[in-house]
Amino acid sequence: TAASPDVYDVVCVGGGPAGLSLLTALRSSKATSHLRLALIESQDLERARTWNLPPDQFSYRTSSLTPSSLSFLSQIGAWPNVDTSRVQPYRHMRVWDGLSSNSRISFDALTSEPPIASMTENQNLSRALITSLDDLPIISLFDKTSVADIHLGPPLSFPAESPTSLDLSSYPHVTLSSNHTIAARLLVGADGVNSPVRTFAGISTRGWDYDRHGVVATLKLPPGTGHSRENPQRVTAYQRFLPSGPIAFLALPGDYATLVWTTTPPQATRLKALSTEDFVAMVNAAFRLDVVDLNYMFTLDSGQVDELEWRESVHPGNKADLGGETPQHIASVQEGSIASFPLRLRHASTYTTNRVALIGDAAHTIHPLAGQGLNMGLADSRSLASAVEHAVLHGADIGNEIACLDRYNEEMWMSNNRMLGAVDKLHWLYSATSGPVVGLRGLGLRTVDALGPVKGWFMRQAGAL
Amino acid sequence: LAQSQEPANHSGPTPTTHFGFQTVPSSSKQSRVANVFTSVASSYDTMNDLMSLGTHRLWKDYFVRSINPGTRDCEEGKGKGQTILDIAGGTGDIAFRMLEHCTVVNKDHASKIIVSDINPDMLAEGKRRAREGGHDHSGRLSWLEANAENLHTISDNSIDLYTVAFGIRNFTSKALALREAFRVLKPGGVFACLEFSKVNNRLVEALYKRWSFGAIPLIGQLVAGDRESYQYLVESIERFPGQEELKGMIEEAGFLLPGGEEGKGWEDLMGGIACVHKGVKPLG
Amino acid sequence: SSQSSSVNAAEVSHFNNLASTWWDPYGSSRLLHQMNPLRHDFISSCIESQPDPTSSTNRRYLDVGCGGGIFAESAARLLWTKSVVGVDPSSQVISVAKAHARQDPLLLEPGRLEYQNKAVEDLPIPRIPEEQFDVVSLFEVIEHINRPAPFLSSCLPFVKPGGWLILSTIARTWTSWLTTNVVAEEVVRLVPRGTHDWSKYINEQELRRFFRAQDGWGRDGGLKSQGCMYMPAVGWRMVPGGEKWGNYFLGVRKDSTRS
Amino acid sequence: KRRKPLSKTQREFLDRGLRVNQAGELAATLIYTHQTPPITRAHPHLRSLMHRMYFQEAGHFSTFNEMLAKHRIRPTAMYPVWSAAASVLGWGTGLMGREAAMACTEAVETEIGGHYNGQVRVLLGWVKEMEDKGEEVGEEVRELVSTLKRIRDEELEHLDEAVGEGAREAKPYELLNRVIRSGCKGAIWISERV
Amino acid sequence: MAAAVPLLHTRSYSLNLFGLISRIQELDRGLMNNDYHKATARRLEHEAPSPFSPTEDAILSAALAHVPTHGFTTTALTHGARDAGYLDISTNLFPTGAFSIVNFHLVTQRLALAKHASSLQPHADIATNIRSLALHRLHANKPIAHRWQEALALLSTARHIPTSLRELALLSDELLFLAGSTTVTSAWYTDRAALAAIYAGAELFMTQDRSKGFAETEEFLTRRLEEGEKVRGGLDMVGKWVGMQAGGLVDGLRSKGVWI
Amino acid sequence: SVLNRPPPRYEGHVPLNAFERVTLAAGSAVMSLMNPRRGDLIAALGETTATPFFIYRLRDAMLSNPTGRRILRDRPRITSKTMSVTKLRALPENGVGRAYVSWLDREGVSPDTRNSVKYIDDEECAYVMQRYRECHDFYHALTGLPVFVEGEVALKAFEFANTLLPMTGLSVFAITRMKPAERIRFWNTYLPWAVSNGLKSKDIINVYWEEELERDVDDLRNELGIKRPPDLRDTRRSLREHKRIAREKRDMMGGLRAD
Repeated sequence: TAASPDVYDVVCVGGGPAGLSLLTALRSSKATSHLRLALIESQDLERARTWNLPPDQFSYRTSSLTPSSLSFLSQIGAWPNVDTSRVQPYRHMRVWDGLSSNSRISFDALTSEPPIASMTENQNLSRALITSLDDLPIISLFDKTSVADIHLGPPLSFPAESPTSLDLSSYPHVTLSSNHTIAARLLVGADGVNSPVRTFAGISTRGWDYDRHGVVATLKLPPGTGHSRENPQRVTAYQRFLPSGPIAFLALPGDYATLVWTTTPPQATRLKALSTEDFVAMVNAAFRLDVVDLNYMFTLDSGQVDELEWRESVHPGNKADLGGETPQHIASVQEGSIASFPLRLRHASTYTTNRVALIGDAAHTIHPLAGQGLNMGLADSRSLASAVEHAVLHGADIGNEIACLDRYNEEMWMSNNRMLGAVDKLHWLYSATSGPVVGLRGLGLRTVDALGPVKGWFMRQAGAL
Repeated sequence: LAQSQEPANHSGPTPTTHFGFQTVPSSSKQSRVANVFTSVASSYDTMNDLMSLGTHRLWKDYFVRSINPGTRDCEEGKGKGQTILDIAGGTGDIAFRMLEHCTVVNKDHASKIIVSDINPDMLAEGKRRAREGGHDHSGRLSWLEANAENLHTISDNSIDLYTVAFGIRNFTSKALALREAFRVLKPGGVFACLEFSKVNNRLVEALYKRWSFGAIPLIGQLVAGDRESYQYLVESIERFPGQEELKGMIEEAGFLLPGGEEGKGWEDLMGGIACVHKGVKPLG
Repeated sequence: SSQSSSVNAAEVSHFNNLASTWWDPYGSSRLLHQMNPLRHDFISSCIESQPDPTSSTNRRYLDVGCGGGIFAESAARLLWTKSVVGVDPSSQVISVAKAHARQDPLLLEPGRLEYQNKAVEDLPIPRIPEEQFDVVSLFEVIEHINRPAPFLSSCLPFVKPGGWLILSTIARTWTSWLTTNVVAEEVVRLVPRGTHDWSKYINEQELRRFFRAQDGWGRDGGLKSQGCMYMPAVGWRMVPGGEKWGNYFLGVRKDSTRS
Repeated sequence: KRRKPLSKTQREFLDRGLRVNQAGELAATLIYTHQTPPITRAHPHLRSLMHRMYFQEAGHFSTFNEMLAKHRIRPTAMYPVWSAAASVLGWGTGLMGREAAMACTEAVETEIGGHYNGQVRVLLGWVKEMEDKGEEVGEEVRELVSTLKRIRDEELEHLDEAVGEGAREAKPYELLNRVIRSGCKGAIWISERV
Repeated sequence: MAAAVPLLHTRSYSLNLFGLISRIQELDRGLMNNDYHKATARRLEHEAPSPFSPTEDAILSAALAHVPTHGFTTTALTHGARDAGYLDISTNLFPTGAFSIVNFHLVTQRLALAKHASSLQPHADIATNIRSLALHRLHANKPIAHRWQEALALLSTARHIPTSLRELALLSDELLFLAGSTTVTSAWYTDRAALAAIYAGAELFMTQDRSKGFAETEEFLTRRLEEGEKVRGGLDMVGKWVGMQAGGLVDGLRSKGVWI
Repeated sequence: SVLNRPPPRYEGHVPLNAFERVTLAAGSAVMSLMNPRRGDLIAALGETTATPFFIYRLRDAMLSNPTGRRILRDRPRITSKTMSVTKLRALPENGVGRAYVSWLDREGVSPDTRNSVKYIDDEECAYVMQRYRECHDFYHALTGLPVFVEGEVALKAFEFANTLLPMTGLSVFAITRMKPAERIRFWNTYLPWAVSNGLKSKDIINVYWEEELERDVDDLRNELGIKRPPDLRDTRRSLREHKRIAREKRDMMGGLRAD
């Protein structure tokens, strides 16, 4: 047979948080630390390793890490490497319906409980994971290399003829852009939405594209109004449901915050074309004014600032952000931090086939309104790592479905599907504008807000991931 | 126009043609046909009722209505009326209907109808009915004894409408009659013929054949006391060419066939017991 | 290629069918695959209950009646395994085991995993402790043996003093008859018909009596047993007291020579 | 040489033929789509075979779709019925195991292969007839014949692969074969008319 | 008049689905032996003759010119025959009488669509093409719009229903074909049925339309086409959503190891 | 509650609770039906019924239109002071201002006869209602409908179709006070005109009347998409004329037949 390529136990394609956390988890657990691991990443990991921004600048790519994600990250020893001065936990959340202002829901974590979630920059997390990988025993790192082709090994000659020759016909062989080929006992696809690993495995996906774009930006608050310094207890996240999609204000350390505004593509392009003052006015208006004013302001090329002032003068009531019902006034936007990305819903029909497993965005893509994208990816890695550990402890072949991968698929697929479905239905529910629907959902929101235990269950569901 | 032979066999020295199921010399066909009609003239209507199960009146009404003779609302003397030639219309059934249609429906008092038949008795019967029925009031009806295959008294391109109802099957040479019709008709003129024909639904055909060959000669004998003529009439229908063939002959005579997107060129009545063939003389 | 001409297609497809019954995830050995982790747990619980420094690392396994090598392969991959020997009288099954072992480079390391197409009676009796085994396993074997007693005694010499003889089988009760014969073979057709013969099932007390009769075996806690049951959609679970009516594991330890 | 357009009967034959082919390929694609998950889960080594067969069928299906669109032919009115039937057949035989799935493929491919064979023969008849009369054979007819030939060969290739994978060992082989083949014949007959 | 148009003597275009399906063979034959269709089909190399003979063409087009004054009646036909140099009696060339003028108008306008198709913007999307083609076809009705209800009456008589349905189906097929639609799935049927209904509705609305330049008809057509698009999008979405839920259930069971 | 009312939001604001609002609405509806002259009752009816949804809809209609927003921002008021009658008379013949002032003269009404808004809670909505009320006479000028009952009801129907304020809809019940001939004319011509024009035309609330004074009325009408209804005054005059002639003729004829 041809010179057999070097065989790795786990080959992870994609160096995003999901992939890195999986390898770190495998490396940090005693039972699996001996496995030969390989990471293939097209970007330059060195740049990610040496990423750092001054305290007054934040990247707009952020995620809200739930308590279970934090416990996983600390369990695999990555959390200590995170620069916690750039992480902002929040204990309160205000969510309300743009079309019926009196239907609101507020989540409050007691001081004794862990914070609802912690806003972290993705690059801060990646850097932590990479540095924690560096301290652990060697991993074959193939960064700045992309996957040229994935194919199964050479077919098996009839068994009786050459009993002892190695038969890698079931092993996926990954040919890299540096045309070096490696075989994987278990090929993990953490390579994003249109993942080559998933295509190789022939796993179909289901879902659709929302006709929506997520506009993200780093916002600057007037000096001193950020809560994080004096009383971190009062840090609050805000989310308002507009017919075009929810707009979320998530606090960052100091007088900063990050914006996630889901809106229709034309409105997204309009926002990005505005001057910074008008953009800030639009963000402030989106949290305060009626939808009819907002739609009108979207038709203007400029002059949103003056419209906002006038409308606020007419309704002094909703200027009261002191009570914490609406987010603080935004002063300005960090230079060059406005970006947008299309939103979609995708779910792979299965996470595993023989010797292949999918985690993170390769397995599922979700609407950001619940901020669960990264958390689900980390949960996947945790579950897959424990499945591999269990298999190694019981001498099973970690690429075999029935012995190892079925545990991962069984544990994660259905619960992920439920979360995807719930968030999708919330999106459709809140994009309706007809009177009765708005009334009903307002009623629903208020009842859930009033019933403590039900609200607790929702928080746990969101937090558990 | 070369004198085209009767399509029948060319063997023997004298051209023969068929008379019902017998083959007879062509020359004698005309006289034999004349005898049949003289004997039948008086009970002509009963004969037709029997042959068409009583519906020939409806067919004739439909036939005239579908032709719609007469120019629309042209008062006397102002608009130019139409000259209509009704061949083999001895008893005047078609002529009276057309006259009434012109005056009542189209309010056309100018059109004139020439009723022609080869058989003087049938013409006499027609004139009698015209007088008694009060049809002939403004002298627009004229009677002409002539042979359809040779209408020498009528000049070329002079007739607007040439109708023949239940007559064409008795002509010795249909092609000749057709060419003659083409000659007399004005360009744009219409040749219309109503005739018994082939039933296209096999089941109905079987029934109809039993009725015509079995019952009709018998009733003929009872009612009109003349079995042979009825036998001939029934046989002549059987012998008469089908719709397709007749259409071909009309086309060959130079007529344009109506059809448009229905594309047939003729209209079946009651599943093909009888059918209406039409042709329009082209301008060219 | 040249080999295929000499081997007719029928033989290849027969071999593939047999291999798939052992190794395909939804083949007829699916239940055995799902039970395999529990076997390792039982072995570890036996060894840990009798702390014996010698056999904690580079352990030697002898799998009697290894079949397609489901247990043998997994034992060979364990970190603390030195070597595994799998024996089975049926040559075809051994060839399936060998063919499958070729799919894992780890198992091809010299000395780690070895299959022998022999009955245990024909194996040479080890003379020195190095040739003996720390663990001798008889998983789902004994219920297919016509005369279990002599078979068991022929296995005893292979156990190193202080080593364990581990077996799993099914108790001869009406519940086991119902589950293994009726449901598994007839109704659900999960296992091919005729694999189990209920009359050859052995109860746990009979085995206990046999081993107590052996001298030098199972003293001071060296005899353990543990029931287990398959629950659909959940898999195999240890069921305390389950040895009385269903599947169960039984481990017996050879007394270490009094030093 | 003068090129004569296709006669009316020839064109009617072509329209019916291409409509049936599209319906057949639709069914084949859906059978493979629904057979693949259960089969590849139980027999991982069959994945590459199943995918290759699927991609070839998908290729045929898109070729016929283009032809239908180009020659302005009406797809069969039974389209939703055939897709439902094919999906159920694919899924059912997939669940019944490898042999049953391969037996189903064998039955369908024999039927479709035979059908293409008939069409190719008729077209070759036309070509010969045209050449006898000294007319120049239209480029489209030649291209159609070669496509049909290629597709027929690929279908027969699937057939052999299915037999190789144990189609004949399916438990109710005779029953499965007869039911599926008569089903295909009926579907072809109906698709020609509706 | 934004209030609903009273569909009193609606043309029998309200296609009952069964009627349409049983007309499929007829449509098929229509597609086949409709000479014009052969002309557009790429397969054929030469221009096919128009379905009307020169005489019929002359008389009917002359009759069509008289329709604004005399309406779709035999009088118009007679005047047409006279203009074409024929006699009043020559109208016997048309067994269906006044209906043949209606049919002539429908067929010739449908033929004329192909010429207009060349003036469509090259890569506009299908929806805009359909809209401009349908509008072009509606504007062809302008001279006789106030008489079109008579034509509708003729078209909905029992004798002519098959021809009118076939003609509408051919028109809908022509519109979609020229607009560049190449769907050959079951959507082929639903698209054509929907477009036929929308076009018939717009044509009927036009007979009521008193606005300048038939602006209201244009609006009506655009609104209906948009609604059609929305409904189609909505149905696709519902289909996908149901597929997602069903798929989720099956994949969920499979992930739990159930053999499904 | 009734005793300690919340503080007024703007001067003249009388906050009502839900029960008071309903009873006031019902009372004023009945009373104004009985005596349409009671302008204040009609005003109260308008305000109390507009609150839950309709006035917000109207305000949103203004907010989504550039001129509407300018009106809300500048908050112009139409009073005799701001709209000097003498200046209006000097305007060009067919201009809006001229039509308005000739309207005032013909109906003998002055811009100040409008009551101020009291029962709407939101301050901006109160202004919207005030604006609607003050522009009412301009609508008369725009549509040319006279002030007596028939003209007023036709205009109210038009306003209802355009602004959807319930009071304008309710006042259509005033047809009970109309003579049968008038009622028939209303049903056949004026109601269909009002509904179609009201629905199809732009929002009349968004017209900045103060800036349109010089503009030609017909030009404005076309821009808004309103077609002028048949002039009610002339039709009534010609009808009366007609009846008179008929009566004279009858008398004259009567004489003749006597002999």
